Amino acid sequence: MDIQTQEHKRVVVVTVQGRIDSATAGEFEDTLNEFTQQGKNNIVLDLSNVDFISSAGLRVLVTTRKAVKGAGGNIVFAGSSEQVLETLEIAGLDVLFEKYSDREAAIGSF
Amino acid sequence: MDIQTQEHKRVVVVTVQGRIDSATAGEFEDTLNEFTQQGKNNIVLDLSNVDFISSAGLRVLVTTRKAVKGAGGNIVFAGSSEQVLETLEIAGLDVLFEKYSDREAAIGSF
Amino acid sequence: MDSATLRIEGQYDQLQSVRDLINQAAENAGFSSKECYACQLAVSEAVENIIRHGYGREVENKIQVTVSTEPGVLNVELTDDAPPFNPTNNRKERQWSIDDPPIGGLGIEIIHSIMDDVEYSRESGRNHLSLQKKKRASSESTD
Amino acid sequence: MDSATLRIEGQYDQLQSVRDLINQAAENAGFSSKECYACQLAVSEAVENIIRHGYGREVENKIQVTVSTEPGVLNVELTDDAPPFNPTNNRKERQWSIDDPPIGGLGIEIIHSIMDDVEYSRESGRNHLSLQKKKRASSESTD
Ligand SMILES: Nc1ncnc2c1ncn2[C@@H]1O[C@H](COP(=O)(O)OP(=O)(O)O)[C@@H](O)[C@H]1O
Ligand SMILES: Nc1ncnc2c1ncn2[C@@H]1O[C@H](COP(=O)(O)OP(=O)(O)O)[C@@H](O)[C@H]1O
Repeated sequence: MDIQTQEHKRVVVVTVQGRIDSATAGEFEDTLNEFTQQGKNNIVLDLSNVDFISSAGLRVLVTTRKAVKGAGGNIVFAGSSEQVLETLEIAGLDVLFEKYSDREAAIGSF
Repeated sequence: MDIQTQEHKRVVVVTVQGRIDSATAGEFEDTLNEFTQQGKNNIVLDLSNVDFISSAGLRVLVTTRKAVKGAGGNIVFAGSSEQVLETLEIAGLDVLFEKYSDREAAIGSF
Repeated sequence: MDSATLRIEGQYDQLQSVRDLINQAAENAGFSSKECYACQLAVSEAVENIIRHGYGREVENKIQVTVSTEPGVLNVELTDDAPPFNPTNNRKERQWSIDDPPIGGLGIEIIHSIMDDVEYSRESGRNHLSLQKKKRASSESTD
Repeated sequence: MDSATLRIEGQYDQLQSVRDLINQAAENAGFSSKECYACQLAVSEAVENIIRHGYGREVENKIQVTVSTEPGVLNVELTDDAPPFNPTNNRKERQWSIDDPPIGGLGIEIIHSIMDDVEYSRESGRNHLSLQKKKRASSESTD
């Protein structure tokens, strides 16, 4: 798993490549926590190059969503792979995340 | 000249292709005015495919900048062609506009 | 019937080789790419659970993965030495709203929703989890 | 010395053919692409002014554009029948701040800052504007 982050004025963009499972979910969570702890609660996630995500990753998504929503922010998707969508759908959690076609639209949603 | 517009929550993106001179500056101005008259004063301009701009175009940029700044907004560039930069430089107006490397960064600047 | 067995250390860095094995087997069984992905997900969830909850931490405890296929059918058997745990018990119906989604407890539900058959047995001090999936007829045309 | 003449209607849709002519000539003169662009810009400004301010509106009034080149030098002469206007007069030094940038009056300044020589004459009821640019030695390596 590879994580890149980009901070805009009001929005942070987190781009993940590779696999999010129990081996990597911790690092994913740390990255997101760092932002939320700084009060950066508008998060765009670009998961278009994530080729596997298990519930360990979903857990991070759901807890982060709870944290940022509680702080008046949101976490939205800017493109996600078929695989990410499939896992979300199987888990019945796809309704939780607004999905935008690209990073531009996702950043613009805030 | 070809104009495309995209409205995000707080930011509008105006993408121009072709030439901005006295033949086309009016249409360019109309597009921008339509937004400012609706109180949409955060404007991202993508001029990366503009291959000519004369002072007729600069005039539109400067008047729009004045209008949006007066209303608490801004007009910034998301990528601009060599030619646009050259005209701005020759006119000594390049300092007026914040320039971002891409649309994402420009949208994120608001 | 084709079959293969993989023995891994109970460590997260082994997960991908398990998923690769499952993917290959599911392809051999003629599954669609969506079904192949789902099988990988279900088995990954089960193995991640064994490592996290069964062995409790990332120590060197073995997990055995046996896959066997016949056309349209994938069977996976997972065996571990951790304390007994039966994931077919204790499934609670969950009610949740978009404002209060579940934080945990997704793994077992994912396994059950993907697999057609989930069976557990405890034999000779080991957990045996058998997972079976059959190819959906309807998915042939969509993938 | 090469030269070419173009007669256009004083309408904005003719601007691009003027710029194409200038670009071609500037290339022939051995100008860098940056210099070629600047020449197009200067001449476009002058022609746009003739149409907008000279003829006052987009009517069918002719403008004649003559370009001539020799290595490293571009000469452009613009002729029109509009009322007299001398763009080398009345140039006011501008002081402006980033908070109050100029809205108009850019065209003539652009012409002067690009061209090395700008000369105006009124002959037989016509405006003649002569623009000359010489290739910069220093720009040869950068473009
Ligand atoms: N292999 C296992 N060994 C022991 N306990 C397990 C095992 N798998 C699951 N569990 C228990 O079942 C619970 C639910 O598991 P699961 O649905 O995967 O969600 P989560 O792992 O997010 O808690 C776990 O919290 C754990 O207490
Ligand atoms: N060809 C022309 N004929 C008549 N008046 C002109 C001509 N060119 C320029 N002018 C006058 O000079 C002024 C400054 O011109 P310019 O620097 O191009 O800026 P702008 O066109 O934005 O006003 C014009 O507003 C106009 O009054």
